[in-house]
Amino acid sequence: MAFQEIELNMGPQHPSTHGVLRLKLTVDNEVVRAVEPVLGYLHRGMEKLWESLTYPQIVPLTDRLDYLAAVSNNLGYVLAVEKLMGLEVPKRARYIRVILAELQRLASHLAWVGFMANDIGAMTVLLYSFEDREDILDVFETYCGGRLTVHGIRIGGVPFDMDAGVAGMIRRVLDGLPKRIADIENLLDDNRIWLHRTRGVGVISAADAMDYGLTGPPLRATGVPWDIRKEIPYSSYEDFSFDVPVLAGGDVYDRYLVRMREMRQSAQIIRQALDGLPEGEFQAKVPRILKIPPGEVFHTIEAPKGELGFYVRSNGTDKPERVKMKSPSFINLQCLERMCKGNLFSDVVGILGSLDIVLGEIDK
Amino acid sequence: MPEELTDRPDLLQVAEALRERFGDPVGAVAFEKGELAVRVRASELPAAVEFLKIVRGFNALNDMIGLDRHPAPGEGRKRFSILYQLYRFPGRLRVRLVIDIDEGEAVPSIVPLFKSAGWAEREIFDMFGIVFRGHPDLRRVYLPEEFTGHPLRKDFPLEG
Amino acid sequence: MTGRTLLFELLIPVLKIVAVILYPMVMVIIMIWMERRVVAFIQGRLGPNRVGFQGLLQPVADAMKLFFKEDIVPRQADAFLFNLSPVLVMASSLLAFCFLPLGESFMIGSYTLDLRVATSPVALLLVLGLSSIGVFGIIFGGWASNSKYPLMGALRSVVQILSYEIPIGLTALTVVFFSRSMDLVAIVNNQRDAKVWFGFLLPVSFVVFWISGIAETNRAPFDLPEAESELVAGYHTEYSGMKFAFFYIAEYAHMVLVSSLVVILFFGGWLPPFPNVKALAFLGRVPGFLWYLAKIMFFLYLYIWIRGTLPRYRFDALIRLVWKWLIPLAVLNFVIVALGWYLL
Amino acid sequence: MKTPQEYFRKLFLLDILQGLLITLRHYFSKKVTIPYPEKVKPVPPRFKGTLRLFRDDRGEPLCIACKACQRACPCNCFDIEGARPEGPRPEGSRVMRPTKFDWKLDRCAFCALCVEVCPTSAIRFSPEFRMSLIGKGPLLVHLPEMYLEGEALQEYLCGGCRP
Repeated sequence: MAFQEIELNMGPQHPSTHGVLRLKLTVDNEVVRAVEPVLGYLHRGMEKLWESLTYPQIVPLTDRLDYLAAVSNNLGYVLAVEKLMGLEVPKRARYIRVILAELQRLASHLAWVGFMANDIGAMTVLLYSFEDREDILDVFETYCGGRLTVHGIRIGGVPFDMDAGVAGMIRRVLDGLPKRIADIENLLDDNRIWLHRTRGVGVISAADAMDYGLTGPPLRATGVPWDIRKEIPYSSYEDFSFDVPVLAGGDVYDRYLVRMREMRQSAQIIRQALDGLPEGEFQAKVPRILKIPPGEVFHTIEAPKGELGFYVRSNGTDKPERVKMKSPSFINLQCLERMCKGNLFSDVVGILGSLDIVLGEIDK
Repeated sequence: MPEELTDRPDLLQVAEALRERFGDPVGAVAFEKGELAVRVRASELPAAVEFLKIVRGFNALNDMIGLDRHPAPGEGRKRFSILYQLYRFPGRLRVRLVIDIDEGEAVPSIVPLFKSAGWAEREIFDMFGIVFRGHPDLRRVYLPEEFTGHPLRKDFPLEG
Repeated sequence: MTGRTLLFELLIPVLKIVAVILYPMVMVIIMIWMERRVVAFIQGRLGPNRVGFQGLLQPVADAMKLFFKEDIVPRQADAFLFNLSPVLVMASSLLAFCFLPLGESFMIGSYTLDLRVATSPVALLLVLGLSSIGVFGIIFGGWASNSKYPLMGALRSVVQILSYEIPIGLTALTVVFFSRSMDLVAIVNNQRDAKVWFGFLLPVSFVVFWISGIAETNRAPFDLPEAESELVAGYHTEYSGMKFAFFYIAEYAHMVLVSSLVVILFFGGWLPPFPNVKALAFLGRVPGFLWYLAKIMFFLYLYIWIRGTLPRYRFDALIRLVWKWLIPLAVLNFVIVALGWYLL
Repeated sequence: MKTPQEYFRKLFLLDILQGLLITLRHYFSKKVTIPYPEKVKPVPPRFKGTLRLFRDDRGEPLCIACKACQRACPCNCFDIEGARPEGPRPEGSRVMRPTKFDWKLDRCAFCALCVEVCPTSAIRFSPEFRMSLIGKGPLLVHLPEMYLEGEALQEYLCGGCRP
């Protein structure tokens, strides 16, 4: 019996499309012939909305882009605005920002490994990783009152000082983390099913990855050591010593390993920042009504998902003329078709999971 | 202290090379906040991108940004601009190519040079209605096909 | 007709039939509760603990909810087959239970009370055969839904169940070598006489049977036909309400069935452990059916434990596992056992 | 290339046993679930619960209807009108008072920008997080309700739907 190619509609209400992504799959029995992502189910017109808001008002809305890494979004936008203003941020504020951003990277990667493992069928990992993620969210909650959409960074600094209580909480989280990561690694790293599902699946070469503009852990899993924190250090990242984990395989397994190793590096950065936290102000003087002379700036940071960029163009008023966000998930998702073609249907789920997309940031 | 391009010999070199290759009408070279922006003619864009990619080693297209200057484009500028953020890895160099275009003008697509431009160009088409000549699959990316208008244009009605 | 014949010829069989319907249901309820609690405990959660004692009535509450849900038949579906398939799946499971002894036969006066509904000299074959009729329900359900996810789930299911039948049959036969009977009660009695459970004589058979049994029941890590992160809910995506409950209950009943078979074939059914050790003779005083239940529960726990730990196989690996590993292993095991039997 | 050890691991399913042992250890570990209505997780002092208007020690409202929060809000949650109080007024209270203070709960993003700009610290977050409402009406919070606290606030927000 000949099995004709069928078009399979995956999403927008599918358990493993990470939100409201829709994939138009053409499958020949189980083999995927074509993948076409259909976006826009979460499009909120953020960029248009930002044109009618003042500079500080935009910060809480950036939380809603990559909602698994809200602080990173805050940081990207705020750094772009500060660069546009030419504002010097106190060193203490820069360190606190680094602590928050790296905690957010930990939270994002923990959530990712859980979702990814759940997509591949190991549902227990999700709960284990979320236990630690909850602890990190508790830190955010204590620090600034929010858990998911934290609004943890302001133009010119941070809203609150890093007091001993929060620092102690962070240290406790970091102390418990290695054991939890080890549990997850022991469950997955060596498991034959996990290896079979991830190794050699969704391979992309370094050249293709650069061509597609892939950034973040998926790019570093192809052997390109591109990390903005090292390349163009921002927010005092040059003060910390850390490694950028790079692997050459370019498959799902290497993306998994890169992220697991990055978590350890993030923990190391946070410890350094806590130990070396300089005294001083945590907020620069920023006028209450912030007007920025005409100019334009493009600033990128290394968000958990990849390179997050903000283009901000001012026109002398208190509202930006244009804010454009370069979202890493949007760029990374473009590779999906390249990675999936010829693989089995089950792998689409794994590859999609390995890219770590968040629809809030893709659809803006 | 005013910033000078001469403080950044690496970027200066790129700017000089672009000027040399495409002649003076390459247009305004702006240096601001440590970022180099070079204006090129829309028709010469693929050549300029190719030159930067192959000769100068800019191997990543970070982003494409659309701009609408409506209603006051400013002196000597056209209504729309598209900004191409190029990055050289390794080397920490960023260059912004700027092209100006008017309503109804088509822009040559750079998808053959950078695959990452595929969705970026679709997004600009979606949001600004700028047509990219030679794009393999130019459709709206966010909004439904039957949507009328292009939301990021400044004359898009904010209230319906 | 005397009262005595009425009692023994009519009433007791009817009671048995009622029991054989109730027994799987009760086991399924316990199993569902156990699964949710155990998986929750593994994951550091508490699981359902509100409805009834420790949440024991949660499955009952869920079933009540499903009873009252709207019964949807998709407009494009083949209504007859769509309605038939849950019945087929359910009936095949329940039928198989008819041949399954629930414990040792015992005497009431001069009457031997056999704790099974139907006796057959080839009960083992019948149980295996009946339980795999359920795959027709899955095929029909997947096809009749006229939807792509159920269709793919059904396709996967057919290949999977057909493939895994082979090692199950081959390994069950090795047990028959020793017991010289396909009667399930006789198999257990043989183990009593031999004073050793076949599981220790035939470890390879047991492992292959157990792995195939997990695959046969579509459970993790072989739950591809209903892989929720890929196929939404697999072959029963389009089902709702009672029909969905039928699939659900049948799946769990099937698990109970496979666990019971493993216990009977390899672990001495209702026999107490350590019959050779004098110091542990008091174990024999515990009623046999409790041992039987405890052993079944252990294997059900194993099901859940495995589900809570492992990721899901991919389709090609699943097929490779059975055709390149389990079937050759089962054949080899079969030949060695046969040779050993012949030579000794 | 696989070493003999790796073959051994694979053949005897040791990788799978290792995973099973980890899950077994967690089976006996302490559970993190908080049985919610009986036990409530304490909220930290900076917790962003519901927005409330506060009074000073003498019971005078702190809000001076300066509309700073209204201007700062990115979501247009506030609709504020103020007036100077009529009639004889006590010493030191010649300031404006709000006559209308509508907070659109459904629009609020809980970003705390209003709290930060308030010159008199009149608007602050209360730690109350149980904001399940019945109907759309209470989503528009008016001036009197903005002063509610504790039980009364719960009664307003949940209207008896408490667990």
